[in-house]
Amino acid sequence: MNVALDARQLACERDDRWLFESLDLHVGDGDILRIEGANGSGKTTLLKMLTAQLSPQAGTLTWHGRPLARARDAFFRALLYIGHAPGVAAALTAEENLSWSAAMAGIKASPAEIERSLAAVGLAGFENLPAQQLSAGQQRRIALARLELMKRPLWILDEPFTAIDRDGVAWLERRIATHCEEGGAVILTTHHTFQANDRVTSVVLGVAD
Amino acid sequence: MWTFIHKLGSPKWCYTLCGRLQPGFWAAAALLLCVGSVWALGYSPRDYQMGDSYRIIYVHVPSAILAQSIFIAMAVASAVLLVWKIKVADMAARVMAPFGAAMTFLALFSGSLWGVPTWGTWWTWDARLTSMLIQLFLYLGVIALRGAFGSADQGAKAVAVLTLVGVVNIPIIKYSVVWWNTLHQPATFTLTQPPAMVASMWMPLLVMVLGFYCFFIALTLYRLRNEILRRESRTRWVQELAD
Amino acid sequence: MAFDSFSALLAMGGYAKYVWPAWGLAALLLLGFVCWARHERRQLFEQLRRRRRREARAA
Amino acid sequence: MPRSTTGMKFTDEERSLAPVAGTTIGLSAVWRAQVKRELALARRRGGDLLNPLLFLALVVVLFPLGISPQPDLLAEIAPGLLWVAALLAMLLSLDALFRTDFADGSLEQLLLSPQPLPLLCLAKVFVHWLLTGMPLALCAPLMGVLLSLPGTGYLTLAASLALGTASLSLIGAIGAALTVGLPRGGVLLSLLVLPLYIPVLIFGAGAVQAAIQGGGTAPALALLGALLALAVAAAPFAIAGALRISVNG
Repeated sequence: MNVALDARQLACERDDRWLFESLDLHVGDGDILRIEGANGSGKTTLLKMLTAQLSPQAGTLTWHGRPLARARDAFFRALLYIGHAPGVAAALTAEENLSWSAAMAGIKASPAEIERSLAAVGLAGFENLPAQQLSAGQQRRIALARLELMKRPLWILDEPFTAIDRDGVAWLERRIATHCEEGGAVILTTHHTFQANDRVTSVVLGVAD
Repeated sequence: MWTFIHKLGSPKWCYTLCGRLQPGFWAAAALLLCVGSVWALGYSPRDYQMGDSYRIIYVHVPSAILAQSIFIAMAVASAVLLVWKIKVADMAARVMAPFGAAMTFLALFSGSLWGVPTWGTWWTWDARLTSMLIQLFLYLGVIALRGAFGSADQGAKAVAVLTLVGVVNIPIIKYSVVWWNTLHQPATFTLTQPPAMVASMWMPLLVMVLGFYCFFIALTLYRLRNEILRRESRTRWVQELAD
Repeated sequence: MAFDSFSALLAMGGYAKYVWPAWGLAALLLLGFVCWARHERRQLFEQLRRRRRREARAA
Repeated sequence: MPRSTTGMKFTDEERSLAPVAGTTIGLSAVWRAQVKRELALARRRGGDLLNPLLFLALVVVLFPLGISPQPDLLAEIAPGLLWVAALLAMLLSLDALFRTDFADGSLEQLLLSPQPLPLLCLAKVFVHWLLTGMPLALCAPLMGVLLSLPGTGYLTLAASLALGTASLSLIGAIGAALTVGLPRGGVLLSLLVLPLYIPVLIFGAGAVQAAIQGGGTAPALALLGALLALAVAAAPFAIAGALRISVNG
């Protein structure tokens, strides 16, 4: 089993306001979990909890049965996160960005592997250009190239479909599907509707009071 | 001990406890401050060297002691917040900061007033006054940082980190300022160590120090209750309290 | 008693203009904090009551 | 994405999700990667590197103009003046330390990496010192000439600045990490950090003064070293904690 992230009776209070309460989640191999909700409903906060950045005020979060806060190291080694800001330094080239990402993940990536992953997201030939000379969509693709470069079972993606074109959306959708077929799992926030809807479970965060 | 800490973490329980402790501290503060003032101003003997100007120390010393104690108390509260994530600790730290800054200012003001008859100048770069001035800036930094954050929870944690960094630095700052002071002006005589005070002089001082402490505790309890109500205003028990 | 008369107490042996401002500021600060805290509390209850009324009307 | 790449075939081994043995790297490699990235970023920004030095030079020029060009008066205030100017130059360069990383999401990636965050922070601060503190330490003696600093002070000035600016970088980084999420953190940063800089200033300027007066510089330099040791041991954890607070709330 690659992925086993469980939440029981999760609750979140921010600035003396309850954003959500008694939330139960299970993410296992092959699952796609989609988090929906209006602005301010706590999507970002939930993602921060699921990435072990914030501890829940109530309820438990476990990774393979161990409390997430204690299993952080193992969890981070299984996690690939692409946030709202893609984490691509504008002054660095695509290649430099990816080799830094790989090092931070603790992976040795050869230039050939980086080139291959950039080619997979359609950035062949752009390896040595500073990211600031690329379009916003291309910068996001540099971030998405991490999905090819690193083999991580759990992907957590915050609005991954923004700023990329229709081909890119189709590619990413297929990539997510193959990732799940191979036994990975994906948690994402998006307004995008998937074509193959059967794998996707949705959590809708209501406006809690 | 553990259950006590966890009970303290419950705002409602803490609110009741503060309410119960409060009157005693107010009474003690009023009594000690009145007795101390009359004693210090009217009955303690005149200093043969400094004359009646020395009566400033009955304000200066308690405020200087409080200025330091309050920062340490804030640091303890900050550590409790960061380690046990107890919100009441942050509320206490928040409530203490303005009073701490005020006490630091009072210590500076009274010290500088004392400087005129003693050194003939409003300000001298005495080691004690200098480190007190730096401490005032630390207090103001803590208050300003809290004000800069829109989110109360985030601000609380940031302020806690700054307070802890500050409390580690205070002894270093003090030491460095003393070192600097001896480098530049060989020690004349320092502000708060008048040559061997007699009992009739230091007894009222002790009373004043205790009075200031009691006042600080009473005020903190009172304002902590306010802060709890403000932060918990959405809960039912607070709303029922309002009726 | 260290002073012979009340006016001698006020004169503070010639140091009145240093001693009294220091004590005055101390008294001012302590009383000021008490007033501030009381004002804070009254305003808070005012707010709570106002909210309570608003919610009662809404319900 | 181009059609040609989407059909790319990966072998089963490459598709395996379990971490493959032998491809993980050690902490020293992580350190090197972080330092390399910071150096590359600094190289691309280029001009920013000169700014603290220009600032130092300008401040130093202001003083003779503002006070008097008398050599003996300048010589007397030179140690403190050079130290204060260098300290302010460090302070000004701090606000940018985490700001772009925060904005582009790199900081979030750092927090979510399995590598120890204090080590990564230390690497960032190390590069900041290397590119700001070190050049200041090397250039300050040149500025000393303008202020007719006595000959015995130059070496101590450079040494005390090299030691002291490292502490300044570390302490300042805590403030920068606390204010990185605030829209106008710059002024606040100075208010938070300057009081904490005072011991470094006192010992640093004290060392230079002692050198000029012919006293022993060892005590002051040793104290600077002690401060640095304390800062290296404690500050990375405070920086890491502050960054977590700023990014996650």
